Amino acid sequence: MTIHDHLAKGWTRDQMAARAARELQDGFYVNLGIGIPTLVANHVPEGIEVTLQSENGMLGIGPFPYEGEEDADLINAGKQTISELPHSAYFDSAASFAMIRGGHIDLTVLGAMEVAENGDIANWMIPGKMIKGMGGAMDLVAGVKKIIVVMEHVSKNGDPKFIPACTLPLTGRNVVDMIVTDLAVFQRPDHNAPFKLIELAPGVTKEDIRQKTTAQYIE
Amino acid sequence: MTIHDHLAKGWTRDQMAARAARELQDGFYVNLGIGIPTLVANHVPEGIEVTLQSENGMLGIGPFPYEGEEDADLINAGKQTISELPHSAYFDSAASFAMIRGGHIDLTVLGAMEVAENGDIANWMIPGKMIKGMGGAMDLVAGVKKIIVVMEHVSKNGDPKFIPACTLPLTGRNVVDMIVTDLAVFQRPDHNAPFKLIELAPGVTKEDIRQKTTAQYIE
Amino acid sequence: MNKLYPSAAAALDGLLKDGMLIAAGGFGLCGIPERLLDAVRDSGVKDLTFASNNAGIDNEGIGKLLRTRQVRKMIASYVGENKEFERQFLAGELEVEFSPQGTLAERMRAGGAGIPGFYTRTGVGTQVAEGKEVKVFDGEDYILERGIFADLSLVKAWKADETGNLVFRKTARNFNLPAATCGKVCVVEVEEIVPKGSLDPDCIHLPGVYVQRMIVGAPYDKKIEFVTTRKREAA
Amino acid sequence: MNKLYPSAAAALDGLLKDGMLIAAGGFGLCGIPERLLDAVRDSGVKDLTFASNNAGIDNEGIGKLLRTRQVRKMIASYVGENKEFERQFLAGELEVEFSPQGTLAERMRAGGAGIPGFYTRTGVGTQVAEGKEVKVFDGEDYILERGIFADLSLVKAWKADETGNLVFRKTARNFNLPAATCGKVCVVEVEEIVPKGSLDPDCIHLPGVYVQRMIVGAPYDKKIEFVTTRKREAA
Repeated sequence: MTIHDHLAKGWTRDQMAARAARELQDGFYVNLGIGIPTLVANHVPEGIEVTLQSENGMLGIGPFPYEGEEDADLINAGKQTISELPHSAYFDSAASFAMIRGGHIDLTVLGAMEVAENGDIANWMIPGKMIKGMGGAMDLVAGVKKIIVVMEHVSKNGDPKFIPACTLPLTGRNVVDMIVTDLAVFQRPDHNAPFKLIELAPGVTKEDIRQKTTAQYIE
Repeated sequence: MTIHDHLAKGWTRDQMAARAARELQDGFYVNLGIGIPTLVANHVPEGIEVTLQSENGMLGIGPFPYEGEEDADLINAGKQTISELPHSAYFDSAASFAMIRGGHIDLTVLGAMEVAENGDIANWMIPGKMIKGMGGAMDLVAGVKKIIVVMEHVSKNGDPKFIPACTLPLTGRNVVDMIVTDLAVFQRPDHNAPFKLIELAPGVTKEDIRQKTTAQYIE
Repeated sequence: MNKLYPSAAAALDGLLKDGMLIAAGGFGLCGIPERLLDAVRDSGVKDLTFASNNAGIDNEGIGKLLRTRQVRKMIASYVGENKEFERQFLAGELEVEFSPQGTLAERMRAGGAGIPGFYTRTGVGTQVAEGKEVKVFDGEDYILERGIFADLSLVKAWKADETGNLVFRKTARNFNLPAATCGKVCVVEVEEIVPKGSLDPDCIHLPGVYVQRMIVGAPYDKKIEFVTTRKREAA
Repeated sequence: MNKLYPSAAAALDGLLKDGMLIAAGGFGLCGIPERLLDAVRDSGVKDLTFASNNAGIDNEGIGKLLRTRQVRKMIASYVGENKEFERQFLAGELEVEFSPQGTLAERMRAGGAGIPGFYTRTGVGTQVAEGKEVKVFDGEDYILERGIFADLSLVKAWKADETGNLVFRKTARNFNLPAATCGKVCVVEVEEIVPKGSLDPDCIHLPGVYVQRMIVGAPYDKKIEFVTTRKREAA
């Protein structure tokens, strides 16, 4: 949690993750991206069981291992050590992405640098900066049934991130279903519909959102 | 063995299989078709180890099981009960044909109704008759590294089966590497070369072959 | 999330409709989802298309649904050993799309993997290529084959844990695995449900994410098409 | 047919040539064929293209071959955490083809399965689609991706029997399996060779047909990029 989280109105990183976690349903298979999305695992609502997938080849991710029990052969897609559950299953990368591309994963939560009002997402490169690669992000946004983006509402410079059209190279075209920011939640029922503002963080007004958003959305 | 085998000059079915078996090399992975090709397994030359693949999902086919030890879950592609070897491995049908299509099987031996001088093969349907389907034959001829056809030199009517161009619907185009008949062996070094008569069965003359073959070949 | 149903009929409840495309596992009679196929027959649903390597034999597997005229079309690689099939096919009552065995398996896998089309050398220059796009890669011809996206997958496995992780047995794995992946809903019959944690995570053939509903079909009286044996040598 | 070699150098003897395309397994530092990569470096072969999900880190895995300038091109999905890579890339000394992770894995599998091209939705409308054929299936755009046909596969497995049947361990399976299938020759390093018959035939991850040469690379001192742990609750 940053100082910013405490001073500003709106949701903390953990609260954003908790809000995204409210979209989980019992029996869901879920892939969580790196950063805030990872925190979603800590907020699974009671009575709901979800199975976490890691695109490097595992279903049923357990918690971080106890100290001394780290296993170099057991890591998540963020290359962190993890643990196994009784119902875990391992598979190879081609099988893992067959699962993702084939639409068998119910939900993914991931970060973004920009989301456009038509559902485009940019989160893998900034021209002029060192390009590290898209990893599995393009596969996830193209294949998973429901895509939730969790991001700060504006950039560090204060620029809106939910915008009319992405300025950065795309990760996926018309793929985002829901956006959870520190200030609000936007959602759309399908990929032909516009996004709708469905929720405001405590202390945030519709006017705040209007001022910090250049994308068109339904209020 | 039929009566025909005993009376005619040339090779018996078993001898044809034995001749095909001489093409086996140590370490080869081999797929054998139904009929005479199956007999090839009985003639693996001494000092040579081959591993048999069954396209329904097994590497390392063992012999038929002892009476009373048949297992309905353990069959070959001909749907016959078989047994397991210490190094057997099972896999699914998509994985099995990935192996075949990907060129990982060294050799297949299969029967044919017709082979053309350009290497075309027809062995799956006769127009006007009930079509049962090609099973895995098209995949095998398209994917395996070396294709040996074992067939009678002429049909039951006495018509040549190694002919200028197939009259029956094809199983594969330009795929056959070697033909073993009851009378002779033809081979070609690559798929751009013509077939060459390389061996005659005992008592068979080049003239016999000329009379019973309409395909062009190098003598 | 309970995936286990008390009966095949219960497991199929709400999933069947006339004209649907069903992908079924099995090779010959080996590993066919027999309890589920029986329940499909009993449901009376009709005009079915089956993507399945074979069509059963006369009174086994899909053969039973042929007898009751519930099948309109087969996508298969081999349909021999089936008199009723032959009769309906020759009478023009049954449509058949022949797909080479490996192409059929890959089409199911492709459907399950979100791949609508792939190129293969199998069938180039044959009837199988008719009407299909041909593309040249590195000087060689390949044909475009389409992924199969089924409405329902019917599958037979050996063991499952409560979360639907599946293990198959010997050559009964065959088309069951790719078929399981390509349906919108996958219903599985197993011989045994084992407790969570009793399957080796390194040895799950198909992870539970693919499985929506399960039944225990045991006891099974598994059929063999061709019993072939050898004699014991005298001791 | 002996597949076991006494050393990595021996196992690679006669297989390396300048400018070749090598498919390598591993994800980050998990399951990388480190002994074999070291031997490739020691051989001095150069102008290599690697198809590998990552490029190692600064002095691990493929990172070692970057340091010695033996790599001309990477086909990868993610190349972060690697300063030397960054330097060479920004200096234009190293060519990079970015392939989305799932596309890369599928391209290796496709190469191994004799599939020269397949269609995927991944990357549609992005830079990844540039220069690639777009085809519409059922009203949706897909791009054509090409199979990877490598000259050599370098793979790390857990156990092998003498015939080359392989078993991987936990998430170290990753790209090792598809990479193993797409090379003309596949060389594998394992932690242990076990006698024929000690692996469960229902639980072979990759059958021996794919493996031409093997070495035992043990003992391994496996590296972890990010150690993350939790505290034990007091009893």
